[in-house]
Amino acid sequence: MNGSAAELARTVEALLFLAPDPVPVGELIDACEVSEVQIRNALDLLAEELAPGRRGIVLREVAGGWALATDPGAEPAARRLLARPKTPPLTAAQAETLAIVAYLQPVSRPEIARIRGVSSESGVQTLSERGLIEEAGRSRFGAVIYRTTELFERLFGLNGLEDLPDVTKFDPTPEDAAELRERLLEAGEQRAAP
Amino acid sequence: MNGSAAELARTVEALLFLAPDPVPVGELIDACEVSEVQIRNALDLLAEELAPGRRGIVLREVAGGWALATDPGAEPAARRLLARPKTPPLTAAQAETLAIVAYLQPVSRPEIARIRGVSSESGVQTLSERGLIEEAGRSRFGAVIYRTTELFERLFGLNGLEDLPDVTKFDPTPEDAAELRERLLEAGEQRAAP
Amino acid sequence: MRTADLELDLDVFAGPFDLLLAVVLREEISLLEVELGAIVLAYLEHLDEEGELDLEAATEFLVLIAALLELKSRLMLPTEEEPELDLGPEEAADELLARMLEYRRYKDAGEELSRRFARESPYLYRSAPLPIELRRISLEASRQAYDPDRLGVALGDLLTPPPAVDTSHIRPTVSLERRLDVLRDLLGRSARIDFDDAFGGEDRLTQAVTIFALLELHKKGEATWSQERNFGAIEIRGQRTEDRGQIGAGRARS
Repeated sequence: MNGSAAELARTVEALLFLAPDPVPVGELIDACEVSEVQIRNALDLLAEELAPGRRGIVLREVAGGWALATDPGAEPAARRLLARPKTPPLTAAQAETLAIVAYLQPVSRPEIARIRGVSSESGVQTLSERGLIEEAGRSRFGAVIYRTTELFERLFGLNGLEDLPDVTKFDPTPEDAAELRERLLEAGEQRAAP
Repeated sequence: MNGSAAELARTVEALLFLAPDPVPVGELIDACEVSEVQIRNALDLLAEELAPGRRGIVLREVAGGWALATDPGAEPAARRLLARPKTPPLTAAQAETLAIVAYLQPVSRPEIARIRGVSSESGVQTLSERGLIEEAGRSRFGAVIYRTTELFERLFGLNGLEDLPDVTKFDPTPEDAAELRERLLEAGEQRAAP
Repeated sequence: MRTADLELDLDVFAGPFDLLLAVVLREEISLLEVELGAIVLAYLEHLDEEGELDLEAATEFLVLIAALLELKSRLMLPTEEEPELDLGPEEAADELLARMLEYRRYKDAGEELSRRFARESPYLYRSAPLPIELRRISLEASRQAYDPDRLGVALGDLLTPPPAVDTSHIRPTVSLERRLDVLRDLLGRSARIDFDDAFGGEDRLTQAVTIFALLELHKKGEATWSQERNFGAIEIRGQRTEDRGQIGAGRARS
């Protein structure tokens, strides 16, 4: 990219905004297709625009390259906004997945998918990211297996897994003596059948 | 946090820089501990500072909240830096399926297939994998039903589903429909005449 | 070339495809007399000449031919038992037109979404992990946010098998051989049979296969059948040896 120093400074700002890690000058040169002098000038210009106290974000030179960071003054607000467990309402898919992990743990992802009758990748991923479930090793077939976390118990107000509600209360056929896991797998296969 | 409008605008900029998703006004109010009027003023100020062409990043109202994004001019350099291939465009089948989900949500796959006249399994799966649609529970027959995601709204620049163009916009006018039918009938009469 | 311009040369119609659709809509030609198979063949020939597949045109053709097939099958089925199929040709045509318009609505909406997607794709959003000091969430600070019963309810739903699929519309297979046997047996005992008296109580599929068996008997010269007027009684007569040669083939109801 060519153009004025101001335009280049804008592009560099955009690049540093997107990059999750500090960007070395060499990579900025390649990405912008300009000379090192031009990049240095653009960084100087950007440093001036993002001087501490002027904006909500500042330019930092750290080990490994250049990065944008938030102004320290915003930290208390950032903590209020972001540093808390994410507890948006569970979607139906998440509730189903979480119930399976909670009652059957440890349980593998293929098992979860068989019971639900649909691929459950994104549900498992979201629950992991929110810290409600975690990996608990691998099954003998190599599939990752999952269990619930302490945070899960905390967010559901449970003192332990034995505090989970008695499933017979919600069971449409509580008289069925077969094991819960077998029954769930069977119902799941019926749902998946055309 | 109190302070001048400029200071609040800086804090909001920092929060939007850190937040992984668009932030609704209500959450900004809580995080900054100010009134809604103050937040609106800060957002106005920030919008001015980040007006297109001024900086490398712009302020956008998408998916029910506020977010920072890079200026479109930086896209080529950004893709070079992050080695991110250009997002593939939607295929016609994906676009049709997405339109049906967007306008009729929640909607089941059989319903989508009925409207499109063909099985829509792979379209639904690809859109799920791209994070544009997600499960929203089950119909009474056990079929998974779908709705669009926040990511959909973000990637399509919508502030909410009400931002979608009115679907009747795509209907032929009653006059056009009548004319179409008339034209067909006239063709029939010409055929009947010797 | 547009599908609509596909030139057809059928027994009952010669001209472009969309004109056929028009005359069918106008009921200048009964769809029952149009051999849809011949249209498909003509289209395949056309594809062969063309040498390459225009997907847009092929889709259009499929939608149109499917509409004609659905319309024709509606016309061929008696309708008294299924109210949702109880449509005259006029309403059936209107319903099909409505379905095609509904499809077009979402096709056009999809195109609009694609344009919007392309317009928005240069805006890039940041996706970076939170700085380490914001990532640490103390377990003690978190409070109950969910009702544990939500899990029980979800599990109960998963334990509920889906409702049994209604299979009442699937009829047992009817064998042509068996219907031939029944007809031969009846004709052996009586020279004349009234179709409705003998088979009126059977289900529709059995009646249809019986008609088919009658065609077979007629071909073999074992029986003739006649129907004075449309929807009138069908009379079946066994063919004694001396009667053979005098053919009076009847027309079935459909």
